[in-house]
Order: sequence, then C-alpha cells, then structure tokens
Amino acid sequence: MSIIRPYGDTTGDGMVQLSFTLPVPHDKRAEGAAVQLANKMGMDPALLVHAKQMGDGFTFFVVYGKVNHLVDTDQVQVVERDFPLLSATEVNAAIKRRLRRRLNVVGACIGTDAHTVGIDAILNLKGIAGEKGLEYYSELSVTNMGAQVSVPELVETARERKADAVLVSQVVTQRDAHLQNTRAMSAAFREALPVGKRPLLIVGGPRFDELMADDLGVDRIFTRGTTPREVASYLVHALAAGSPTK
Amino acid sequence: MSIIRPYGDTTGDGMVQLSFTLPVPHDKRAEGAAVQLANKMGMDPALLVHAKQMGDGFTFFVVYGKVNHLVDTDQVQVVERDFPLLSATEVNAAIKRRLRRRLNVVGACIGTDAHTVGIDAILNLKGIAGEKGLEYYSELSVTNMGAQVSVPELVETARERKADAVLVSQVVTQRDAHLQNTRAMSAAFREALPVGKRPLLIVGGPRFDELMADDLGVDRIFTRGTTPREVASYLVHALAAGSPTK
Amino acid sequence: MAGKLDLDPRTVRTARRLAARAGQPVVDLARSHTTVSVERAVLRLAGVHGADQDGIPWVNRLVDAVRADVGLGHGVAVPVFHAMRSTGVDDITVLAQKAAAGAVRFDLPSTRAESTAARRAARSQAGAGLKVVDRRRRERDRLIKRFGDPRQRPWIYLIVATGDIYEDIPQAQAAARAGADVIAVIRSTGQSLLDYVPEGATREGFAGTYATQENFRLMRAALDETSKELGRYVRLTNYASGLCMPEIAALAGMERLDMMLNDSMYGILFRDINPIRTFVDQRFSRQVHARAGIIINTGEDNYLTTADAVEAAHTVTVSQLLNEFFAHEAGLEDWQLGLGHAFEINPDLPESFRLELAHALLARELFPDAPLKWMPPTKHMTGDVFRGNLLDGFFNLVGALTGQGILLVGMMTEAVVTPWLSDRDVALQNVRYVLNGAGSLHEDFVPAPGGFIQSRAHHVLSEAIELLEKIVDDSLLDAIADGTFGIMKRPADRGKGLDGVAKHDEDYYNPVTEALEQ
Amino acid sequence: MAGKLDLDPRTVRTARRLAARAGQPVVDLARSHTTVSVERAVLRLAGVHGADQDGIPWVNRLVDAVRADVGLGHGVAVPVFHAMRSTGVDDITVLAQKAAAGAVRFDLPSTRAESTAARRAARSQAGAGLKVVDRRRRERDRLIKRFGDPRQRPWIYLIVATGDIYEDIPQAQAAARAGADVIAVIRSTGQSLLDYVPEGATREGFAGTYATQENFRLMRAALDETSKELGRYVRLTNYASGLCMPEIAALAGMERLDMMLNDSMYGILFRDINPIRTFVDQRFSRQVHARAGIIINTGEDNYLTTADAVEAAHTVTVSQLLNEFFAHEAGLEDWQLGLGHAFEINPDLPESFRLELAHALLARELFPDAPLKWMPPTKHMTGDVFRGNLLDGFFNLVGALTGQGILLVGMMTEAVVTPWLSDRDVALQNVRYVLNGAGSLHEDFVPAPGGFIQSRAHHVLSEAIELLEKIVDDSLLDAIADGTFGIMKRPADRGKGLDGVAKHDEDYYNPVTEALEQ
Ligand code: B12
Ligand code: B12
Ligand SMILES: Cc1ncc(COP(=O)(O)O)c(C=O)c1O
Ligand SMILES: Cc1ncc(COP(=O)(O)O)c(C=O)c1O
Repeated sequence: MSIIRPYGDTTGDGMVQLSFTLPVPHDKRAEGAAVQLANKMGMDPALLVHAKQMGDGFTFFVVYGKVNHLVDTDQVQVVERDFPLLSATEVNAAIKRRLRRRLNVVGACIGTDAHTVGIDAILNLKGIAGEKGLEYYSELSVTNMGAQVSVPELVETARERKADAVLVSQVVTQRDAHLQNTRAMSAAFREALPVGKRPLLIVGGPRFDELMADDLGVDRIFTRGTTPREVASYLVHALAAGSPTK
Repeated sequence: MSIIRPYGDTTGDGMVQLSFTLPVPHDKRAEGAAVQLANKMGMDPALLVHAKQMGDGFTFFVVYGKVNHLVDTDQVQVVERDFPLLSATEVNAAIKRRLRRRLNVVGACIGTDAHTVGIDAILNLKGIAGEKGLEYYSELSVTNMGAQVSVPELVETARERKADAVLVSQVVTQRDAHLQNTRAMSAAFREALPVGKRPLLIVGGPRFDELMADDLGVDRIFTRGTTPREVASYLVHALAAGSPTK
Repeated sequence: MAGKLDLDPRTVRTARRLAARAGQPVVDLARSHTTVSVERAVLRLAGVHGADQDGIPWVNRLVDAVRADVGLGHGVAVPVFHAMRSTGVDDITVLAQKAAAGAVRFDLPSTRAESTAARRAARSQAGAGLKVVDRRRRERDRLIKRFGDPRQRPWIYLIVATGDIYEDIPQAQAAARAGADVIAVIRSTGQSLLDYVPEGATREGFAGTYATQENFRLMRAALDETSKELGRYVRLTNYASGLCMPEIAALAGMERLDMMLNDSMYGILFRDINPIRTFVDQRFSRQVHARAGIIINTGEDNYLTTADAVEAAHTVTVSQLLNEFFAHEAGLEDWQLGLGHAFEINPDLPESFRLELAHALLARELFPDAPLKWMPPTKHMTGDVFRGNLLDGFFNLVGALTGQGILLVGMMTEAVVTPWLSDRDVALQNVRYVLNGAGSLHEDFVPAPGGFIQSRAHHVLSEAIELLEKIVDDSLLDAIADGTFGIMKRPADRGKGLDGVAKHDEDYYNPVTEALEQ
Repeated sequence: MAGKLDLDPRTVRTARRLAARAGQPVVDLARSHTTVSVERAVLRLAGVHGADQDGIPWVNRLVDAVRADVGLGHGVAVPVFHAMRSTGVDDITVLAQKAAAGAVRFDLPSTRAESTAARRAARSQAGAGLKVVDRRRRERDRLIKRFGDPRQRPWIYLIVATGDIYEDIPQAQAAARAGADVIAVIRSTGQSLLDYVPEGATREGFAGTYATQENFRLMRAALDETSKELGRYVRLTNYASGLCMPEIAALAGMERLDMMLNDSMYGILFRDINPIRTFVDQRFSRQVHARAGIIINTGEDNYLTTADAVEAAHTVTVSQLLNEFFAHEAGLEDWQLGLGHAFEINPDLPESFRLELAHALLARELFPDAPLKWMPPTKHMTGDVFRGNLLDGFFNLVGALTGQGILLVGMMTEAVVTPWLSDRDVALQNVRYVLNGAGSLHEDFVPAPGGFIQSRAHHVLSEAIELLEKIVDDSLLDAIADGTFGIMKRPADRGKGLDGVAKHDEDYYNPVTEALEQ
C-alpha cells in the first residue's frame, strides 16, 4: 500500500510531536495561538502538553496530536542512485578504458565556509565509514584546495588542472549561505567556460536538498552520509560511461 | 499586532521542530515520505535532520523547518475566566449571603480511572500550589468519593447529599476514555434529574479541551494547573451570584 | 557493592526484627482467612477453565455456588470434590457448568471416609496443576540455560500498553530486539477491580491490555521465539494484583510468566481494596510465586507519586522491610524479591540527585541479595519531553551507580501518553548510552564518609525504625488506616472485596496451601 | 579538588619544562617579527579610528602607506609620529586620511633628536590608549564588586549567533536573565580571514555577527544594564583570533570585553593562517589581554572535531601546556587562562563517560589555578535532538564532577542550526538541573586508586610527554607542518597572511610592546 500515516502506538493513529516558540508571553491566549498553529498544520486534536515562557515576550510550546494528512509514498520524489555502485577496481578500469587518461578532480569548500571534514572525507585517502577517499583511486587525480576558497580561485584552479569534475562542499546554511554560494559558483563556471569545456559540477553538504540540482545550476547534489565510492561511481557514470572520451 | 509566526532565532523566521514515526523501513523513499508529510503540514523548506529505523518496519524522523502558516491571535478562542477570583473569606461570605446554607460539593474520579491526585488537590484540605483545597472553605460541604466511582454511584451520592455541584476528574485519556466517561456521566445526570434539580457539572483533568463543555454536556471544564481558588470562585459565580438562592 | 553507606549491622537487624513484629499479626490474619479468589485459584490449579457466555469464568460460577450452599469457611476443595464423587461428574469444568445451571447442590461430606476421599481427590487434582507450574519452572531454567541471561545488570525492563494483545506482541518483540530484557504488559485500567479474570485473547483495554491466561500464553510464546532469535531469554511480566491476585499468580505459574507485580499493600492503597482481603490474597499468591520461581516486583514506587519523595522516603524503606518479611514468610527467596523504589524527588530541589543516590543506595545495602526494581521519574515529568529524556538519563545513572537489579525504562512522554514506539526507542538509546558509557562508574563512586549521602541514608533508616516502632505499638492495619503509606487512608473495615473474605472454619482445607507449605 | 589522579609532581614538572623548551623558539620568532595587524593595533591604541567609504579602516590605509614608503621593519610608530610632526597634522586619523589620499610621504627620522621626539610622541599617544584599557579594567573590577560574581562555578557560558547585533542584544539579555554568566557573540564565518576590522554596528553576518568596536560597545552597554538588573556582572566574550587578532585584542581592552577566544594555534590549523603570522600576532594580543585583565579561552576543543578524541587526547594536553607557556611568557596570570578542552568522545564507545572524566580531570589537576573552559559535544551530535540534550546533560555532569571553571552550554540542535532562543532555554534548564541536583557530587567522586580513570589520565599524560619530547627535538613548526594537531598539516611557509609579516629591523620600535613589557 502506498498510503501511510504517522504511527504513535497504533496503526493509523497519525500521531506526531511538534515544538516551537511564539513571540508572545505565556497566557491562555498564547496557548490558544499554539493550538491554532498546530491545527493549521493539520493536527486535530492538538494536545498542548507544555508551555514555558522565556524572557518577557516568548513562549516555548510542545504539542502532541494527530495529523490528518496522508502520506503517499508513490508520490515521493527522490533522487535514486541511477548508476551502478562500482568497486575501486571497476572505477579505475572504467576510466582507463573510456578516458585513456586520469580523471581530474578539483575539490574545495567555498565562500567563508571552513568545514572541511565533509569534503576531506570524500577526497582524502583516509575516507569515511571504512571507505577510502578519492585520492585512493589510481585513475583519479585529486586536487583538494581546502577551505574558504573563493569562486574565482576555484575557477582558475579548475581551468589550470583541466578539471573534469569540480566538487564543492557547503556546510554552513544560515541565511541560505550554501545556496547563494553554490549559485555564485555555477554561474561563474557558466560565464568562464563554454558548454562542453565546463567541468561536471557537484556539490555536497549535510543540509542540501538533492532535488535542487537544476535550480542551483549543478549536475549533482550529495548530502548526509555520502561515501566516496558513491561519488566515484557517479563520476564514472557521468564522465566515463557511454562514449570513449568526454 | 495580531499576526505572529513561530520564532527560531529571528523575527518572522517561522521555524519549528517536528518528530514522528512512519511505518516504513528507512531508505531514501522513507525520507522523502517524511519530507512530504512535513510539506503537507506547511513546512517549506523542511529539513530532515534525523532518521532512524526501529525494528523492521518503522522509522523515526526529526524534521526542522519553516512553516508558512500565520497565527492570528485575534482569532484564538479561549475560555477566559469570566468571573472574579475571590479569597476564601469572600467565597464563604458570598455563599452565606446568597444561599444561607452550606454549598454541597460531591467529587469523584469516575470510570476505571484511579488518578486521585488531581481531584484531591482541588478538594482536600492540603490543596496545591500553596492554596488550600475546598474542604478548607467553611461554607462548602465536600464529599470526596475517591477513585473508580461508577456513574450510578455518583448520581446516587449526588442525590443523597443534595449536591449543588458535582466535580469529576479524568486523567486517563487513551482511546478517549475521559470523553466517553464524561459524556456518560452528564447523560446519566440528565436522565436522573430534571433541569433545575440537576447539580452544576464540572470536569477536570490535564488533557481536556476547555472549549468542549457544551459538547460533553457539562457546565465547565478545568484543565492543567487549576487551583482550588479558581474552582471555589467559579462555584460562587455559578451558584451563589445573582439571585439570593439557587 | 555493599559497605558504601557504612550502615551499622545492628541497626539493620533491629529494623528487620521490628518489621517481623509489625507483620506477624497480619500473617496470622492471612493464615486464618480465605477469599473467593484464593478458592478460585485452587480450582484453577485443579483444572477449571473457560467462561460462560457473558464471559464470567466457570470457576467464579462454581465458587459462588459452593459458597451459597456451604459458605467459604471450609474451603471449596472438599465440597467440590465431594460433589464430583457424589454426582459422578469427572470433569471439574463440567461440574462447574452444572453447578452454574443449578444442577448441583454442594454439601460437606458427612463421614470421615468421604471427607478423606474428597481431600485426597482434591490434593491429587490440585497437585496436577502444581505439576504444570513445576514443569514451567524447569522449562524456564532450561531456556535460560539455552538462551542465556542478559549480559548486564540492571536488566532492562520495558512496558507495552496498547490495550490490544495483537499490537502488544509485535511491539514487545521489537522492544526485546532493541534491548529489553523484561517486557511488562500493562493492564487495562479497570481490571484490578474485576472480581474475575477475563478469558481469551483481548483487544480492547484502556491504557493497558487485560491479563488473561490466553494473553499470557500468546505473549510468552512470542517472546520465546524472540528469545531464540536473540540468544537471550526475554522475561515476561504481568500483574498479580487487584481482586484476583491469587488466581493470576496461578495462571502466571502455569503460563511461565517470569515476574509479577505483587505488593503487600498496593491494592489497599491505590485500588481501595479491603486490607484483609488483600493480605489474605497476598500470602497465597506469594506462595504460588515462590513455587513457580517467579520474581515479584513490589510497589513502593507508587507511594512517591502521592506522597513527597523526600518526606516519605522512610515509608518506602518500611514497606520494603515489610514486603521482605511477608515474602520470606510465604517462601520466596531473596533472589525473587524485586523490591520497588523510585526516582521521584522534585528535580528542582537542591541536591536532588544526591538524595536519589542516598535512597537508592540505602535500598541496595539493606537488601544486598534482592534484585531491586528501580522505577523512573513519573510525578515530576511534564510535557517538556526534552527535559524528560534528560531526567530519565540521570535516573539511569543512579541505577548504574547503585547496582540496581531491574531498571524500568522511563519514557520522555510519561506525562503525555502511554509509550509510543519511538518513545521506547529513544528511551532504550538513553539506557544504552548510560550503561555503556558509565556502567562501571560505581567503582569511582564513594560517598564521602559522614558526608551528605551517608548522613541522608542513615537519617532515612532511623526514621524508618521510628516508624516501625510506632507500627509495632499500634498495628499495621491502624497505620494503613492512618494514611502512613502514600498518604492514603484505608481503614480495615472498608474497601472493595471485603465480602469475598471468610474466616477459616475448623475443618478448612486447601490442598494447594497444604502442598505449598510442606 | 587536586589530588584525585595521584599525578606525580615530577612528571608534571617535566611536562612543563618540555613545553617551555618546545615553545621558546617560537617566542624568539615572535619577539623578532612584527605584522601589519600588530602595527595597526598600535595605531588604534594611539587613536586612529573610522573607515573610508568602502569600509576599509583608516588604520589599514595608514599602515599600508607607511609600509609602501619605508616598510614595516622599523615599526610604524616612528614614521607615523615623525610625519605628524613634519606635516603638522595633530589628529592621527586625519593623518591617516591624508596618507590614504597620497598626500603624505613617510620616512624615518634622519636625526637622533627627531627619532627621540617621534618615539616620545608615539609613547605618549599609545599610552593614552593603554590608559583607556587600564580604566576599563578598573571599571570592570568596580562593577564586579558592585554587582557580584556568579554564585556558582562553573560559570555558565552561552553563545548568541544571529548575525545581527540588534537581534543578538535582546537574545543575550534574555540568556543572561535565564542564567548565563558569560555571553559570547559568535563571529560571522568570514571575518577571521579579513585583514581588517569592520566598522560600526552590523546586521548581516553569516552564522555569527562581525566583531567591530561598535558592536562590542553596544553589547557591553546592554549587558551592563542587565548586570545591574540582575545584580550579577555578566561577562562578554568575543574572538581575538584570525588575521586581526592584535587589533581586536586592543579593541576588546578599550571596550571592556571580559574574555577573548585566543589560541596560539587555532588560526593556523583551522583558518590556514600562516604559522609565523599567527605566533607574532598571538604574543602581542596576549600582552594586551594581560594588561586588560581579560581571560583568554584557548581552542583545544577544536582539535577533537577533526581528530579522534581518544587517540588525540594527549595533543590537547600538549597544546594546553604550550598555551600556558606562551600565556605566561606574555604576562598572563593563571586566573586568566581559560584553557580549552571538550567532551567529544564517541558516545558509543564503551566507558566513554569515564574516559571523559579522566581527560577533564587531567586538565583540572595539571592546571589547578586556571579556570578551564569545558566545551560541549559537537562532533557526535546528530539531528536526534532528544539524544543531544541527554549528551549535553552528561557533559554538564563531567563539568560539575571535575570542577571546570567555564561551562560552554551545549545545544541539542548542535548538528542542525545555530542556536534558537528555545534551544538556549532548554540547554540552561539542563545545566541548572545538573548543577543544582549534582553540583556537589564531586565530593563523592573518587577515582578508584589505580583504576580506569587514573590509569587513563596517567597514560594520556605520558603520551603528552612523549610528544613534547619529539617536538623539542624537531621543532614546533615542524610538528604543526606534520599534522600533529587536529590532523591539519600547516607548513610554516604557507597559509594566509604571511605577506603581512616583517622581520624587525635593528631600530624597530613599538611603544605598546615597550609599555607592556615593562
Ligand atoms: C567540526 C565542526 C566545526 C570545526 C570544523 C573543522 C574542519 N576543519 O572542518 C570547527 C570547530 C573549526 C567549526 C567552526 C565553526 N562552525 Co562548525 N561544526 C562542526 C560540526 C561539529 C561537525 C561538522 C562535521 O565535521 N561533520 C562531519 C562530516 C563528515 O559530515 P558532513 O560535513 O555532513 O559531510 C558529509 C556529507 O554532508 C557529504 N558532503 C559534505 N560535503 C561534501 C562535498 C561533496 C562534493 C560531496 C560529494 C559530499 C559532501 O559527505 C560527507 C561524508 O558523508 C557541526 C555540528 C554537527 N554535529 O554537525 C558544526 C556546524 C556545522 N558549525 C557551525 C558553525 C556556525 C560554525 C562556525 C561558523 C561558528 C562560528 N561562527 O565561529 C565556525 C566557523 C567555521 C566556518 N568559518 O565555516 C554550524 C552551522 C550552522 C548552520 N547550519 O548554518 C554547525 C551546524 C554547528 C551549529 N549548530 O552551530 N565547526
Ligand atoms: C501519579 C500517577 C499515578 C498514580 C496515581 C495515584 C493516585 N492516587 O492518584 C498510580 C501510580 C497509582 C498510577 C497508576 C496508573 N497510571 Co498513572 N500516572 C500518574 C502520574 C505520574 C501523575 C498524575 C498526577 O498525579 N498529576 C498531578 C496532578 C495534581 O495533576 P492533574 O491530575 O493534572 O490535576 C490537576 C488538573 O488537571 C486539574 N484537575 C484534575 N482533575 C480535576 C477535577 C476537577 C473537578 C477540577 C476542577 C480540576 C481537576 O487540577 C489539578 C490540580 O492542578 C501521570 C504522569 C504525569 N506525570 O502526568 C501518570 C499517568 C496519568 N498514568 C497513566 C496510566 C496509564 C496509569 C495506569 C493506567 C497504568 C497501568 N495500566 O497500570 C495505572 C492505573 C491507574 C488507573 N486505573 O487509573 C498515564 C495515562 C495515559 C493517558 N493519557 O491515557 C499517565 C499519563 C502516564 C503515562 N504516560 O503512561 N498513576
Ligand atoms: C504492585 C502493583 N500492582 C499493580 C499495579 C498496576 O495497577 P493495576 O492493578 O490497576 O493494573 C501497579 C502499578 O504499577 C503496582 O505497582
Ligand atoms: C580560538 C578560537 N578562535 C576563533 C574561533 C572561531 O572562529 P573564527 O575565527 O572564524 O571566528 C574559535 C572556534 O570556536 C576558536 O576556538
């Protein structure tokens, strides 16, 4: 069946938990306002179980209740892995076979973001979750530019290294920094290089929505829990599948 | 201003936290389903920040995001206290003046519910939150029937004691036990006694919705954090205000 | 573990001696009375099963009929087996059905020979029931040997409470897979006041599922499967409590339940059941548990939901000492005493955590060989589930630091709903974190000599001794009437189920008690 | 508190001696170099303020002009004050503006008398800035006397990070009212790599608010109000870190900030700032902090976000010892050393909690007179906010058990967002519960002699000594280049800001250093 509902302790009960702050002091009206919000979110009945004033003008609420929305799993859009997951040997073999040269990858954490643990996990030998990073693949030539790289520097380096793929990481998301930076990056590549010369653009980070690739002007988005092998396999799929050279 | 939105860390950001379980194993589709639910609840963007499979067929999710609903505090319906909060002396004086006899109160926890702490807090001398219970009021004659009282017993006792008011507590709410029991109780009183002879019916408990009095056939509902003084003041308002006798 | 509080062994001995003196009159009372439920338990062990069309068990109909004809004071065994012989009915359930239809009249045997024959038949049939209990106990021992005990102490104890046995089963199995060592199926709110045990598989409880023989069987079978899958024997708990405590104990023995909630005073205080009825039922049910190798869980934790956990700490100790005395008297061994206590101090109180440690350690050191059941915060839980999960973590830590035997896992939604599937998962993760990360911290926990924790424990123990002295002087029944425990006042001549009590006549005969007291 | 680990004082002395030997070459380096930011700090103290239309501070324009004309090696003070005299401009900011417009040419005084005059003028003007710093320090002492210090240790340290100073202020005030003793205003992600200090009140930071003199002033004034309201002096923290560390230290001194994040290696490792640039800036900034009575917070916690908290535990110890050595060398006293460490062990690791206790206690006993800043879990926080709040509770408990001085309050949303208003409230409630309920539990916490905790602490200390020996042999710069700290490899000839470094010429003159080293 494709229609499901949240589950508290009985099939179909629809129960969920919600918490939020309203910018009002705590009184009955505030509680009513909290319930109104829960109702608007589709919770009915909405059980206000906790309300606590913080400072002068804010109140924190916890609400439990039944949502009447149905979830249709058939309607779920996901970016399914549409390429086979390859071993390192297979990746290397495919690149050798199709490109007849090493595939050049340039990675960086752009903007003012200095969170390198994620991109390092993908690129560095050490890897993550028991998988070695892309540096381990003999047919990949990896340049890891580190953190706080500006877009012009990135474009320049990509050009210099004749990058087949550019891997960008973005972890800070406050005020949509990650989206802004990614858009700036893809625009710069579009401007700097003609179609066909442009490297494959990949971004990653824990808070991206994988469905937004087109919107952000990149080829692919990777998010929470990505492993290097997935990225390597995708590179083969996108750059070293089909025709013998790109 | 009467229009407000949830507050994460900036005015108007609309941020809320949500958690729930879906009856599906954890995979990308499940995560998509979770986001779909959050979207249906009005969260956009909805950030899925945690997903954990439990057993074979369930996954627990935590979602953060921005709700686009507006809360209109002017539209909030609340049962405001529409009577003055009296001191014990005032309560006693009012009863003496108007009724010229003690006001009879019968309290019980009905059905199979055995949670007496709440009703005891209202009735017993000891009280709660620093306020003495109704037994403390010299002009109130209180009969506390305790727990697991059946509706016929309650009606019988109310009749015997010539109850002016019947106070019923309901704490267990699973499968709406509290609503069912309250409806059964009010129906029994309607059946047993003619209008005018029927005592004032009051229910209380932590999970009632104060707006449901009519629906449940009672005169008033008290909920979380009620204190004895509020109840005493309401009794005066409902039974010993206006005319000299009931 | 022992020795951290530097308790004076003489003081401890005094406390125990006082508890024995306070309890003895109640034991005497129990030895000289029977109840409808004790008698029904005898007949259940002797083979009566099933219920009439209205769901009233045949065993109730049979006891009612005997009682109507000859009273309860002789015990039902002799009149019933005498009737079997005289009517020629050889299936006891059939006899019950006939009795219900008014087709049998009960009387006492008129000759010594008839009497001896009836006793012999009763002894043999009830013995068959006890043999089932014995077989179950051996079976448990075998399965524990095969599957193994939990790797860690405390055992992790989780509740299911959907009201529907068929929802309970998968939830219980999921909980066991997620780490629960003990599963308790909470009962429907109303059951404790039913003077009969419902029949069959049930799906309509409120905030709990009915305790029935069939539900016991279904859940035990499901958990046997899961035990096998996990390579760890998962224990099952239910409630031998309320008006039918003796019968439920018998059913639990026959269906291999492993633990039973069974307290000497809970029914009196929290269900307003008559004190005498309770004490009589108690003693019998404990004798059955002793035989069945079932661990009892006492209910002192409940006192702290109505009384203040600091002020009333010593009442918990007193009750534990009484529960121990009654349990030993009924034949239970120390390893079967899951004495209850709880983390219920107001968390806003300064030093609340150290007070909890003091109380928990006192229980630990007073009862070094009992498993002790450590109950989570409930009273001071609110709808703030984030805070709730935190309190549960500190509760778990006290459990680990003081070597509790059985840890009832607290739920962050305690003040909101009966546990959701995800609540249990969050809660177990909490327990795992604490036991895994700080499970051996007790090695580094050494209450400062003469410091806060030791002084508090000594103080509670001395208050307990004072209270016990008072009880010895006045009587336990008076103490209960006065609201000593849980601030609930329960006079001995009030409460539910008193009419089901009867004083033994001189010729009272009960083949089960006889066997259990051998 | 001391003595729980039974550390050998000789071993501790060895560790300190090795740290001094490892650090001395870096001190020598710092003493023989200057940087653009050190020079700008001097001029800021001497009174340059404001910025041009593009937001570039006049002080940057001035130093750039001096540098273009005569280089940095002599220090800017003499050329600048010489120019003041020769141009007849008597407002130093006006001089900067003229210099920016190309209307001033700098050169070195040609006579000894001119040189002496320039030095004297510089000494006097920079001295005026230091007098402001001194006045602020006395003001702080007075306010602390008036309003009082927090009643408890650890001090409770909370972060605000909206990016908008006008949202930060009410949030900081609310946090203080809710119990925070220290407020830190997190900086916008980009600021550490800006080679200038932005000007004015700002509202557009990313994940933090710009550190500007005006923002400092606004926040300090707001917290003074709140301190008065609460009867407790609420401390304010910012970051003397990144490319402008010396200037920010000077601004902090002049605006009465109370604590500053200020680490000898953080900028190198986590911002890829050139090591030499950092060490030179470091020394100067610490001298200013010493004078201003500011408590520094070092950044060892950060290593454990990139390296493993168990494997790399000794690198934290080594870094603390180095930070201590550098701090003492710069004139800071023990009470000013908020040495950092963190609760970052994988919570799934067996005994994780006891390992945390061992590490935290080691820091405590190695640095008995330093306040120590205890940082919450971040790396192993996930989107499971219920678990997050639990971990924070156990982090708080370690803080209380090991007598940490400053407790940075962990947020359950660590892995999700910069803290929400409600996150802080939930987090403070957590801290309050732990400190209130278990704040004195350290009295009963006695690591078993020779047991897990003691052995672990001894082991980490011996690993630290080994590593220090290696650093003494190879040099600290090489160790940093090799990825010793936080697994970040940072060679001495790479990284940002190297071009802002200059070796002292023989006639180098810096009136501030001169005054601070008196
Ligand atoms: C470690 C850490 C740091 C370290 C970073 C060290 C370093 N060299 O990276 C230090 C201590 C320096 C740091 C500093 C700051 N941090 Co920080 N930090 C974290 C922390 C604790 C963990 C992040 C991490 O390493 N995750 C582990 C990695 C493996 O996961 P990941 O990044 O998601 O990567 C995986 C996938 O996303 C994916 N992926 C990621 N990138 C890419 C790229 C490609 C191409 C692909 C294919 C895949 C991919 O694959 C990876 C492996 O599976 C988080 C909190 C948390 N628990 O998440 C905060 C956090 C990310 N930091 C935060 C902030 C605000 C900061 C500061 C800005 C605070 C300040 N103002 O001072 C500073 C400044 C940093 C800056 N300028 O960017 C915020 C961001 C808030 C937001 N959502 O906007 C967080 C969430 C904490 C918080 N709640 O406030 N931080
Ligand atoms: C104490 C307690 C008990 C005690 C009760 C002792 C006693 N004599 O009352 C004991 C241990 C016996 C107990 C047993 C059970 N309990 Co209980 N118990 C609680 C607990 C911890 C606190 C309730 C309480 O005392 N609150 C304090 C009082 C003062 O608050 P209050 O009741 O809300 O009353 C205030 C207002 O609501 C109002 N009010 C209440 N009534 C009335 C009436 C009137 C007329 C007025 C004017 C006002 C008013 O005024 C009061 C003062 O402000 C809650 C969990 C929690 N933290 O809330 C669970 C809880 C209520 N119990 C629960 C359950 C399921 C049970 C059991 C059924 C479990 C079982 N199957 O064995 C049993 C059986 C009880 C039964 N048959 O009803 C559930 C109910 C779930 C649900 N929502 O349906 C809860 C929520 C726990 C849980 N999450 O599972 N329980
Ligand atoms: C000893 C004991 N019996 C029974 C119960 C449960 O109540 P009931 O008898 O209504 O099922 C409890 C409460 O947890 C208890 O502690
Ligand atoms: C010493 C130190 N400086 C600075 C920072 C913050 O980084 P930034 O310099 O980017 O503001 C930290 C991190 O918390 C730190 O520990």
